[in-house]
Amino acid sequence: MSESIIEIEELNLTRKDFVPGNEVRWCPGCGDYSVLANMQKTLPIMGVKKENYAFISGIGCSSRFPYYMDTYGFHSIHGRAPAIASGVKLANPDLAVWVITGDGDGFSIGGNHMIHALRRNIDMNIMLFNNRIYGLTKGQYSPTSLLGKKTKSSPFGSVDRPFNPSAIALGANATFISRALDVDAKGLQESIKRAQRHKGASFIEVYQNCIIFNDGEFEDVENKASRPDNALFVVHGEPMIFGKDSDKGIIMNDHHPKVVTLGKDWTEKDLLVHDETNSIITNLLLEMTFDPTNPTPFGILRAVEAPTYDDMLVAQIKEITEIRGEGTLENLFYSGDVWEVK
Amino acid sequence: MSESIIEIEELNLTRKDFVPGNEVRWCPGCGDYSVLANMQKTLPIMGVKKENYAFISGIGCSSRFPYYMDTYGFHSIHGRAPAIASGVKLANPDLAVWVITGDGDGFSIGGNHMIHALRRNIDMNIMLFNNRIYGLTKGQYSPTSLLGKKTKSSPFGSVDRPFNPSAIALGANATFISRALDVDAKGLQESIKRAQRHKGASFIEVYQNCIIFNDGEFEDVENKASRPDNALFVVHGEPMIFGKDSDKGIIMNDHHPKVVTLGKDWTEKDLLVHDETNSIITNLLLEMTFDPTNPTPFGILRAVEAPTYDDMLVAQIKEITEIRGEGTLENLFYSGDVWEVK
Amino acid sequence: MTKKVVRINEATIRFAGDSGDGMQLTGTRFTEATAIVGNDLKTIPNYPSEIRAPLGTLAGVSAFQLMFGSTRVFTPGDMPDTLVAMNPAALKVHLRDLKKGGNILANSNAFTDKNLKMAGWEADPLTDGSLEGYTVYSMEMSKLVGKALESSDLTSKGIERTKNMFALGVLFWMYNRPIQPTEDWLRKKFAKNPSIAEANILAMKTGFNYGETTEIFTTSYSVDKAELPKGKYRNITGNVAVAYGLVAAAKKAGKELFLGSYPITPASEILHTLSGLRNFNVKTFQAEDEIAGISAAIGAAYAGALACTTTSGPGMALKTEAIGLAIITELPLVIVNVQRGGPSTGMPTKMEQSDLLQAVHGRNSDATIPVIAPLDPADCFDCAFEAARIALKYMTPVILLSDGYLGQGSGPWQIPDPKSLPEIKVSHPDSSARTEAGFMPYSRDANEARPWALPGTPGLEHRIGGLEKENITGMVSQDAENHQIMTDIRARKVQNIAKEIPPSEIFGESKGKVLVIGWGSTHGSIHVAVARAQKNGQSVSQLHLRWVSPFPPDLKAICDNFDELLIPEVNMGQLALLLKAELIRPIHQLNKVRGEPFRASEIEEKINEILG
Amino acid sequence: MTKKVVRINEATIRFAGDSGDGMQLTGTRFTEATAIVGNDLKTIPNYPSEIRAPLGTLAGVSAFQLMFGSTRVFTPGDMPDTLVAMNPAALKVHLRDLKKGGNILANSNAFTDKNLKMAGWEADPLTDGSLEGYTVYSMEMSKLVGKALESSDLTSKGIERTKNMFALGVLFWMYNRPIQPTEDWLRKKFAKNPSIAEANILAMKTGFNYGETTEIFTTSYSVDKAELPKGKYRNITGNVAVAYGLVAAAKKAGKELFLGSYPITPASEILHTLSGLRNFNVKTFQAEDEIAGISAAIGAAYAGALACTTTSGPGMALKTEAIGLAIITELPLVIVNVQRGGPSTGMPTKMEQSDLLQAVHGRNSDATIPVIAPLDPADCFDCAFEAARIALKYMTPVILLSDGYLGQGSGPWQIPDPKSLPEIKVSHPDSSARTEAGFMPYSRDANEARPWALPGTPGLEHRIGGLEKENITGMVSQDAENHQIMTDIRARKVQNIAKEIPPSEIFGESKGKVLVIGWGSTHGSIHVAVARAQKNGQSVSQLHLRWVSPFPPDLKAICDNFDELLIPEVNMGQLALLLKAELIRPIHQLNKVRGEPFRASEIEEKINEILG
Ligand SMILES: Cc1ncc(C[n+]2csc(CCOP(=O)(O)OP(=O)(O)O)c2C)c(N)n1
Ligand SMILES: Cc1ncc(C[n+]2csc(CCOP(=O)(O)OP(=O)(O)O)c2C)c(N)n1
Ligand code: SF4
Ligand code: SF4
Ligand SMILES: [Mg+2]
Ligand SMILES: [Mg+2]
Repeated sequence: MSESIIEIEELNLTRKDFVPGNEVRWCPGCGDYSVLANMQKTLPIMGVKKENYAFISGIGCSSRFPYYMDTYGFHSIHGRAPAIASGVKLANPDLAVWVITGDGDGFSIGGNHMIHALRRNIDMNIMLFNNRIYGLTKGQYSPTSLLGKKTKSSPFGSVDRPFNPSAIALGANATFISRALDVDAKGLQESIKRAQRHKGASFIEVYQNCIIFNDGEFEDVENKASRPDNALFVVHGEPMIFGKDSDKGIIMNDHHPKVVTLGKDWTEKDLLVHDETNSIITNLLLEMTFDPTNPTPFGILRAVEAPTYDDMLVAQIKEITEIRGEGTLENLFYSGDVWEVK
Repeated sequence: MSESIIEIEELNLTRKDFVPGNEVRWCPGCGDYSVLANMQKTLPIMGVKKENYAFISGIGCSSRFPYYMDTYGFHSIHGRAPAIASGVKLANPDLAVWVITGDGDGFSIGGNHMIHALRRNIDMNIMLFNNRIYGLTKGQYSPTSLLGKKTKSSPFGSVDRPFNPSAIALGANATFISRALDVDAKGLQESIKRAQRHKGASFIEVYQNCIIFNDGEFEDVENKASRPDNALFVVHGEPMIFGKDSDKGIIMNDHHPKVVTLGKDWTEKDLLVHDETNSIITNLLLEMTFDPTNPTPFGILRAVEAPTYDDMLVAQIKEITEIRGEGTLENLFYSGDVWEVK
Repeated sequence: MTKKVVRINEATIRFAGDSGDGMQLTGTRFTEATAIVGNDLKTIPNYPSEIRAPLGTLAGVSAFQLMFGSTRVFTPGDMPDTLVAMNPAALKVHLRDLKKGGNILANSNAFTDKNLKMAGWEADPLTDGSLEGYTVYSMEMSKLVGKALESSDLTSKGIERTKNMFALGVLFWMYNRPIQPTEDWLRKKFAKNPSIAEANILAMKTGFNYGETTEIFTTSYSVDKAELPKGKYRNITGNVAVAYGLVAAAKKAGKELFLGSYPITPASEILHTLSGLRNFNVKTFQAEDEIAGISAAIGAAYAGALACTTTSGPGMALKTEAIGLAIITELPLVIVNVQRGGPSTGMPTKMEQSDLLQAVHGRNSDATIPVIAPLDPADCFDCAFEAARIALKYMTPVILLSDGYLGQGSGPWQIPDPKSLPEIKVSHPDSSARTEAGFMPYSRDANEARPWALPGTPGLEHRIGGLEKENITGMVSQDAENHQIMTDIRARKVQNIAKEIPPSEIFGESKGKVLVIGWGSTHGSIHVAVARAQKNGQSVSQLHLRWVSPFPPDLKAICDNFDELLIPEVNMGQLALLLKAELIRPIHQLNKVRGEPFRASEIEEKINEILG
Repeated sequence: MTKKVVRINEATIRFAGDSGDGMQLTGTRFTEATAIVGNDLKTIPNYPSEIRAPLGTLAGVSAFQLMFGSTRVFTPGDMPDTLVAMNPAALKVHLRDLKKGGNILANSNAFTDKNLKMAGWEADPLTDGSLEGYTVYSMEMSKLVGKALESSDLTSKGIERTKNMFALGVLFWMYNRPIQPTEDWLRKKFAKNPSIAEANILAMKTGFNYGETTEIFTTSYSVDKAELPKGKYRNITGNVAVAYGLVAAAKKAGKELFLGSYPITPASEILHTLSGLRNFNVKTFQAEDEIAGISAAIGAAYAGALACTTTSGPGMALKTEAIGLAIITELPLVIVNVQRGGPSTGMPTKMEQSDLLQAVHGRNSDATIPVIAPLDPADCFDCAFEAARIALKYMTPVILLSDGYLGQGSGPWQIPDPKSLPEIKVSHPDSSARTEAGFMPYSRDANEARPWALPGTPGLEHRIGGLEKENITGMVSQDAENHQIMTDIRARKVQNIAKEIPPSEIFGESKGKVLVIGWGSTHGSIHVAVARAQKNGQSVSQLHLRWVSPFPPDLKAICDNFDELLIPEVNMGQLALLLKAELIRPIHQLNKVRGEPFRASEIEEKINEILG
């Protein structure tokens, strides 16, 4: 999984290769811009030919993404991108397939395709723009909006408990889960790189600010000043440390995560060490998401290896073809009891 | 949560009251029979009037269940029962609403409604008959079928990794998750009782044998002889012990569950104690599901209290009505700028 | 200088500017003021695609049009008399629609080189003579509000934002509308932020005074009160009217209203409106998708609520399977489709009437359903009420086919006296309905409706579902005979509703050369076109269908009295297909799908063509 | 005793028994033997609802019918000549269909008091005289196989199970069919379990010999070879034929075949069949639901596969929205709907032709799509091949409307020479298609098809999607003019396909009194009815539509030559609706929805009624 062992074919691609001529039409200040820019910056160095990228999206502000990438793109219908992408990847396993979706597209109408795509572990990368709102339809609460949220469709506050998308991904047995922040270029690029390299279905949750309908939703972590105290950036094999002065850490306390201050009572050695292959650790991190006493975790939350659906399908075809020989129409047509009329 | 504190109104209901006149049409030997019988046995003692039970199902062998309960019943369309049940409960919060579904109905086509119903925590009880097969359509693999499963639609073995339904439920932030076995009357009744009493969405996963299309799928736990060594029945506040001679237990080892033998090296005190309110514990139990080195957990895996959607909705209506007064058509019609033509 | 006041019968005004320029609000305020003056009117917003396009681009132009008059107004007008253009892009997009000789009110400050270029103007049209033939009022709106608000607390950006109020002020002057209602409204709206309120009021007054005092305006217009039926009125959009109609029906039926819905343009406002009515015994459930929306509604109907679900075309497509369930379980349900342009995502903010065949026949199997279509925004109230009444009386789902033009357009609504609205009788069997043979959930009343037995009723426990059921007993039945019987009953139930349809009103003679038949929102344009034709002495009448399934019983008899039939539709001929099959006679069609309603003149032309 | 052998032209046999009695297998074996003899034939299974009902109940009865003959056979027969009834329930359910004077072969051992009661017989019909008028062969099948297999290794339950083979043996004797093929088949099937194979063979032979030797049978029947066109044949069900047709089209187009599907009765066998063809470059994807099935197929089409999706009515309903996406993105896709009875879950194992309007018009917006319907099981092959060819040539989704009767019924299929199947030319633009202005994904060829540029092609990167696109450039466009242009192109593309339809064949005179028009699986019954009418000297002809959208170009001209038109449909009049609108003339309808195909006699009666 380390970067160095992946050889990058020299393709001489640059960011410009991924920027099409047309205008980007998100609201000025929308968090989507930064994600787009980081995608365009990162893809050229992934060793994948430009024509082999295919971006599949549903419907939503975020789902306009493919129009702004000069790659193959399919802006499909609401919620179905993971299913369409599954067909794309299975029909042509050489493609690097990306799914772009939003909290509404991916977890409201599209929740089922999402969990099935993750379960099957088809080799594709699913990026969820979680702005906790329906942007495109002008501001209704979404399944990730917090309880009590006042929106056009919940003028007195919503009574829907929210999803934690990454937790659903874990429940669906996803092999790769990461979380990034629209304004954090480094984290975004790391997630994009790791996801693109991961064999299997990768899930990236991006916290994204909708400046028009849900501005400030992630203020505590978006804000550079308060971020260090409110965000925990995890790194595989390293202790969970955060804070402006890197003086806070996470321990496991009675099977719950707990924040401690390093120094007198606690040292680094007492802290939990992040293990991206351990589901209990991932679960513990995800439990911190809505918990105000804990920081919000970011980074590669989970990464395990597992056979992919596409590989297994291709292998099965190969195996059966070896055993039975390549089927011909003669074979097929004559496979039943045949008689002749002379 | 303990049984004794719930007062049961004397309704004089018996099992017979829940058995309708028509014939049950499952295959002889189907695991569904036992679940039905235990439901009919348990409901009479729940303190709920017979006419207040409503059973909503989708499509599948298991979804025929409502026809065999002499209660209100709705055998709806494939996968939509949780959504229909949501409407039933919200329209009449006095009803005790049950959703009956299968691994195909509830987790293939219906996966999205399932996770949203659990997320919202609408007070209803969802019972999933997991036979790891599509029974009604005569034996295709389902999203819970194990990898490599040979069926009508996967003659060379399926390449789909399975869901662990209870894990999805956890990912969706369900407030009640239990797992029971068709042949284990006691466990079934316990799950039914606890679910019925739980305020919020309860999820019961029943391992159910389909004698026709997937016979023996759960043989290791269905078989009375091998069950003790392969099944772990968890009880809140008690250590995790299992085995024919109750000599095995579960410890947490490097953030993974591990089986140990009691005696020399290990005593009861070393064992993990089940805590149905702790998601890390639930996650740990669920991780054991497909792991051949660990027993399969059964029992109440999770039970936490949280406000229900239906209660919050009713409360909001009450609150707004108190503040604004009960709306009249006059209020409504005249709420804009009005002018008169004389 | 004294200025002329010219009395006119009607006027059509279009406000156009960047999405951020507040044109919808400006238009709405003008509409309210016009309503209060007592004119009849119709409005229609026109905003671009779903995404906020960059400032100043053609794609970012948002517009609002209204027509008002001293006689009945049936459409928001074809070509505007006056166009407010807040920037070059707005002018570029909308100029082609302006009447020859019409007025252009432009904010010249926005006509910068950059903006001109972005809008595709080679030179500044305000100055290069290319607007010859129009009356151009070029005003430095930005600068003028800047000056007027020099001393306000607002940021310069905030000040710039009030320029729409300036434009509104000018228009108020120009058409002699009162500014007081808007003053009141601003003060109320910005109660927490009085400096914003006052700034906007000042900008508006500045505009008004600008009209009054500067020399560039020589004429203002007055439009007399319309002869509307006596009563109280308010302006209403079709979407709000649908919401109110449903609430009213629920009240009149003594039922709770339950809405299961998923947001989608242009139907979301129904959900928004109903979400705000918690104190009206309204439960709204924002579902995870359209299927869950209708499914929850079906569940609520089963449990005893007046249930409804609202959506637009693609969402309607998703509900297809569940509509079949509502049909076979014979549960009351109102399904609202506010149509938009398609196929697929298509043209989400543009109107189209192209879901008619989907509504009437778009399901697996012979699955008949009543379909009603409102003819203008106010009629949305009546149709929603009627749809609910029929659903409850006949125990059937009913489709209400609105469209984006009706749903987002507005017009005056004569507020009905709640007491005069018909009571809706609903009855639920009680335990006594259980006979020795048990309860019969598929027994039939005089209308062939089955009993609505509610969960919670002791003794009536029964099962329903999507498998075919035996008539009367409701047991699962796969019997051949029974399936035919049930299919026939389901068809007959819908057919029976025809007897609820009052005798059709014909606009014009009941015998003649051409009968123009319409449904839904084409009503207004057809009406205007037919009225003009009649004025010209042509033998043309209009028949409008509110129920498109079943057809009114007198349909054939009426049509038989005309030599030629013409159906204008904003689709490729869907009602025409149904009527050709129904009447077995040729029908002239006028079809277009351009995301916009017909102009009366288009229909007139077609009439002339038919009459030779 | 020497027994009579009577030569007959055709016979109809129905096997009926409990779901566990193996009637489908017995029927299939009889069919294979009959095919090998060289008779023409058609078969149809008839099993109960989706659930395995308890042993011995009416609901648990499963049946299989075939008709075979020495001349062309067009249907599985109306009323059977011979009924095999393995238990009282089977007799109860099927007796009413048996021809007067027909044969009943019953397993008297199953006519126990308990079974009789469960089936609703007051007394034993085999002995109480209630079967007077039929020829009853009451045999102790269970006992006889028990005796014959005394010495086998099988359990008594296993032995009891072979009684269907006994019945088969009797039938083989009775209709002079060879037993060898079934012997071979059993040995192959139970290769791993020879004792089961031998037991079944022995049971069959015991039955055969029982017919030959016992006195209760006096007559056996022979049916000569049919005059079928020369060639190799095999028996095939419509579902398998669809699968083969798609595989063949993929091969001929040099494409991989991709199926995205979700199981549903009665379409699942297509998925099953294709899942077994991994070595044919077939990728099957069992999706989480029907929406995912078609979505994955759309994705695969986008990536370059020959993509298809298969389902039945309720699943088709769910695909509605995605079909719109395939239409607007103009991707090739074959959508197979094996229709069943509805609405909703309805009658899942019963046939109906009632999804026609859903196929042709059941979507939001004007979203036209070609629709083809096979006329018998073998024709499913040709239609699937043709659907794929058209989809690829015109870059459009195509709907293939089969039904449960075709899909699960079978008939002989003349195996085509793979080489004689037409090549399907498919071309993908390469990098050179990029001009200076960029790549134009919505440019048009002579058929107005757009180029199929595949992801992975350098330089042709482009975006498609569900929003309306500008013609030629493929940019998102919400322009009024363009939307009309695109709507027209989409409609024209479908209309253009009419030129692919060969001149319609009329069965009978091309001018006359009555033209009976059909589509889909009614072909056989109509054919038989029309043939009988012609024999009676009546002026009746048959026109069968394979393409129901677009209609064949010569449709109107043909119809003009007949005084009366009659459309029999297993729905409430869906083709009739479309044709009334198309032809603007009255049409006689014959409609029934009883979950079963027409009998030729029903159509004959209607013809007589029309001819007065
Ligand atoms: C079938 C269907 N239903 C509803 C819609 C309307 N719709 C479009 S986008 C959207 C929600 C988008 O939310 P999200 O995915 O969070 O995207 P965002 O705009 O916030 O990036 C909805 C409800 C639609 N286009 N299609
Ligand atoms: C829309 C739709 N798609 C497909 C089907 C066919 N179908 C009925 S039940 C079923 C699967 C049932 O599996 P499960 O829920 O596991 O139930 P089981 O029979 O195993 O109890 C399927 C695919 C259907 N009835 N409706
Ligand atoms: S509405 Fe929100 S999410 Fe959409 S483009 Fe604007 S800021 Fe971004
Ligand atoms: S098929 Fe399986 S699940 Fe269905 S009734 Fe039979 S045994 Fe039970
Ligand atoms: Mg969002
Ligand atoms: Mg199952």
